[in-house]
Amino acid sequence: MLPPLEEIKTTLEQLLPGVTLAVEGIALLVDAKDLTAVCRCLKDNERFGLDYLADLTAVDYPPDRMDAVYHLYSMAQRHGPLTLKVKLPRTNPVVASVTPIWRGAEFQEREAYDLYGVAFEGHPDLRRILMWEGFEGHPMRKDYVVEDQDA
Amino acid sequence: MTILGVGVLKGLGVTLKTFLETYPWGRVLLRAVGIPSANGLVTIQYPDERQQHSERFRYFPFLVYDKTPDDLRCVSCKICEQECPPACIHIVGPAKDEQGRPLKAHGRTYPVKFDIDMAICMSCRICVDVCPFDAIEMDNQYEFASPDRFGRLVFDKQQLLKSAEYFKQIKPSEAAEVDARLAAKQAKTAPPAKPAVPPNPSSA
Amino acid sequence: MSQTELDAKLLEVNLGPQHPSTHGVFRMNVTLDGETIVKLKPVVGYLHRNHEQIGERATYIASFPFTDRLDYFCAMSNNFGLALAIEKLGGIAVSERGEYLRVIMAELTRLLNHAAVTGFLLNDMGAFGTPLLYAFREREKILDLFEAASGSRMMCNYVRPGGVRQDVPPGWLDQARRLVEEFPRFLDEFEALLTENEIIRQRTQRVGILPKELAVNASATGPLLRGSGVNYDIRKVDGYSIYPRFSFKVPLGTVGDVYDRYYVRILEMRESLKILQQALKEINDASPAISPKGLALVKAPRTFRPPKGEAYGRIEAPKGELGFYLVSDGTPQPYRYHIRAPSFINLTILEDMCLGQKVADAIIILGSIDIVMGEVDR
Amino acid sequence: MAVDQGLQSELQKQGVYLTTWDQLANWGRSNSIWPLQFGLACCAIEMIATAASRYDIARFGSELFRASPRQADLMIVAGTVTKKMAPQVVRLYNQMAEPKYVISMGACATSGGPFHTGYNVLKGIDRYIPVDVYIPGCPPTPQALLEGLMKLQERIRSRPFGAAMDEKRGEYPVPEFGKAGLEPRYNPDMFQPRKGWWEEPAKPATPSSTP
Repeated sequence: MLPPLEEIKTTLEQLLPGVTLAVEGIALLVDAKDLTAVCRCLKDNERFGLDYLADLTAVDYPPDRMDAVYHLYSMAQRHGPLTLKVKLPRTNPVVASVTPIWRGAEFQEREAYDLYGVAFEGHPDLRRILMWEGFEGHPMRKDYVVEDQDA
Repeated sequence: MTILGVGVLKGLGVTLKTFLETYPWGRVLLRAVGIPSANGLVTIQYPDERQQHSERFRYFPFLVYDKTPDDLRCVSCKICEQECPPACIHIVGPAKDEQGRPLKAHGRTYPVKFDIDMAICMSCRICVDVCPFDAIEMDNQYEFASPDRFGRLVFDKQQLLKSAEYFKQIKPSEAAEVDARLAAKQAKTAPPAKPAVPPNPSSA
Repeated sequence: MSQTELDAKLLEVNLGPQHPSTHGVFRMNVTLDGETIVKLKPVVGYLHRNHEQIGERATYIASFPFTDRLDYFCAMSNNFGLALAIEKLGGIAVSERGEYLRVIMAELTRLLNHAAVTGFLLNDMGAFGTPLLYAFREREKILDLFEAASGSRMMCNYVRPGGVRQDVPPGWLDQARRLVEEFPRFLDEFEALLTENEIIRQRTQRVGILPKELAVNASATGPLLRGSGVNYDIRKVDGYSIYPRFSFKVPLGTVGDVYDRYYVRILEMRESLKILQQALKEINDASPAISPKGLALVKAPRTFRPPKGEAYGRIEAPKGELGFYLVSDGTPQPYRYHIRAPSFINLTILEDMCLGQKVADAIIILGSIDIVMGEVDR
Repeated sequence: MAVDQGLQSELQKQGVYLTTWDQLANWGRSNSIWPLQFGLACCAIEMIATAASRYDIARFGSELFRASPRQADLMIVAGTVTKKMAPQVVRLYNQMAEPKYVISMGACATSGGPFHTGYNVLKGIDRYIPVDVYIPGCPPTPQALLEGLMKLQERIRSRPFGAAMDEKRGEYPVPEFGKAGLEPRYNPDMFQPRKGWWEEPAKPATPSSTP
């Protein structure tokens, strides 16, 4: 079974010195700069073996916070979920892409970029996926004003 | 299995079986030969023969009135307008006289206007679930195709009103449930009034 | 020959968004070298109906009719997914009979979905119409059951947190038992025509092979994943609802090609029938169809104010893992309402499976992944 | 229309059947409308169920769903028309051969349906192409679709054949993608947005009557 959050945090801090982690509710808060290292370790290390990224999305907390949320499971050891959260500035949310680690993140990151404006560095093909190319703005943000079609 | 040889025969065999299945005599023949047959579905000849829908079949809502159309159960509390997921119910509040006091018909307030935009309604029955007065129920009429979008598809109060007998006729068990609930509510509110005031036959 | 001259020979073709084989408004931007596919970029978003925005502006219960329209073949299992997530978020108990009715509805949905998908797969292969008509005949019988129980053929809006909205009418369970007895005959008939059929074997075997590691890495789920041999079925892994009470096997493919995915779906239908038989035998008539708290929610949706927090509930929908990520801030509306759609994520590896194949094979590979655009675009 | 009934019934007694060229042509045309194979969303599945064996659209002569717009003369807009899909729908309509008809099947195609509050959903396809029959319902049952098809057949039979042939609907401008929606928001010379009385700003006086 997946060890409790506190234990995961301490184990990760031993394996990856200098990484800043925190526990928030049922999620593990990871700093943006060492997301790739943590994810790589979570995937490759047998103790976790989280080889399956179930869900990746963004949550908008105006006025200044934007979260990227990852739900990780392990298909080999059949345990999970581990919820990872990355706190980002709302004005210019940039985080490393996890597509090189889990190929399943490719479309989900494009959707988070399209609807929330979170830029994923290192993504092979970061384009809008749901809205058309000329669309401006990120419609799922809390402050997005829907166009009045009858005007 | 080779397509040209056995395959073709097996395929045609299935077609023959399906053909025989849809006819009673065919089913008897199949049972005689020992091939178990499920009851096939026969095409519904639509304009002449309509599908016998189940009792709970729901399409668009309608307002229930008890005896006469102005005795409708709706007290215009607007809970359905608030809870309707696609927001297609539009009510103009309880009728008021000049001084702003709510008018009453049959002891209940009533809405001035009650429109449902049938071109937006998603037949989800949440208005029926949340209505505390069992004033709105789901109809099973589905023939509303029309070339006129704004005129014919926005139902106003008159078009929505249907009698409780009609509701009993299309949904007997649901109507029985609703009547039991209303009778229970009636019984709960009625007794305190009776002993205090001797029943006055002339009161409506 | 310089790269540009080489490119000159490549032909760019747009399959969709209006195309008979794309299962809805899905577009594949295919670059062809003759008949073989060099590049394939899926383009989605033509049916993006902003589910998540509507979900964030409606109460938890008002989102249920919208989940019917997510994967519009499997309304009941979509409701089941959202109900599970809300129960996890708000801690709502589920009544015993409600659990059984949910499992019965979810497994009936799996039957009609896999039958319809096999029909569409044959349709893409060129057997235009006939297998689809057989599959839709069986689907009609199951839709009659859904209509009798929930009131609507396709958009059932039937499952609620705490159980199901209304108990099934009397005589419904016998009708369901009769269907479950007759369904294997349809399956045997279907298999007799298809499984050893030479044309199908040539067209689908060793076509669109998905290796095991790539399937796991690309978060594929459902028959697509199990077709490649990965034993991961959320009904067994999570053991949600009352699935641990039923004994059923999880069929796995070996090679991971289109034929394996087709055959995994046929076997999954047989396993679903086993679950249905057990559930229809064990269902008890004592407890109500919905727990008291659930009934209170049906009557007054705005009274449901879950504590601050978040929950990720997931089920094994016919197409894969359908997850709902709900973040609550104490108000009747969810603060964040995200749907993890299996079809959307299963499309990630469409290109990998189609590279080097013929165009006609790409259409079958798309058919074997089984996507529904309402769920892809949400 | 042109033949008075008395004469026709008299002659029928002697076994002479009179008809007009219009009736014959319209009888043929109305009973062989080929729809375009064009499904958008959930309504498309009900459309396929209508084409399947239980509700059998073939009894109305419309079982042949043509994949290419060149060979279709009826477009059943079955499902939600999003802003990203609207230009394609109008382009397909322009490519169809005259005389062409449109059935707007379901709440979404008629008015945006349950999703009309969204940022990516067009509030009804009649903003860009003329619609002959609206079928409400979400989704309309197969029999409601058949009733809509019958209504369309009546409209075809009611017009003289020559007039139908001359009435060229021509090209409709294809909307472009703008910053937040489509440019133009609707085709002004064929659609006027009509707000329901509940959408107008609340007037201090008593609310105006229904439009």
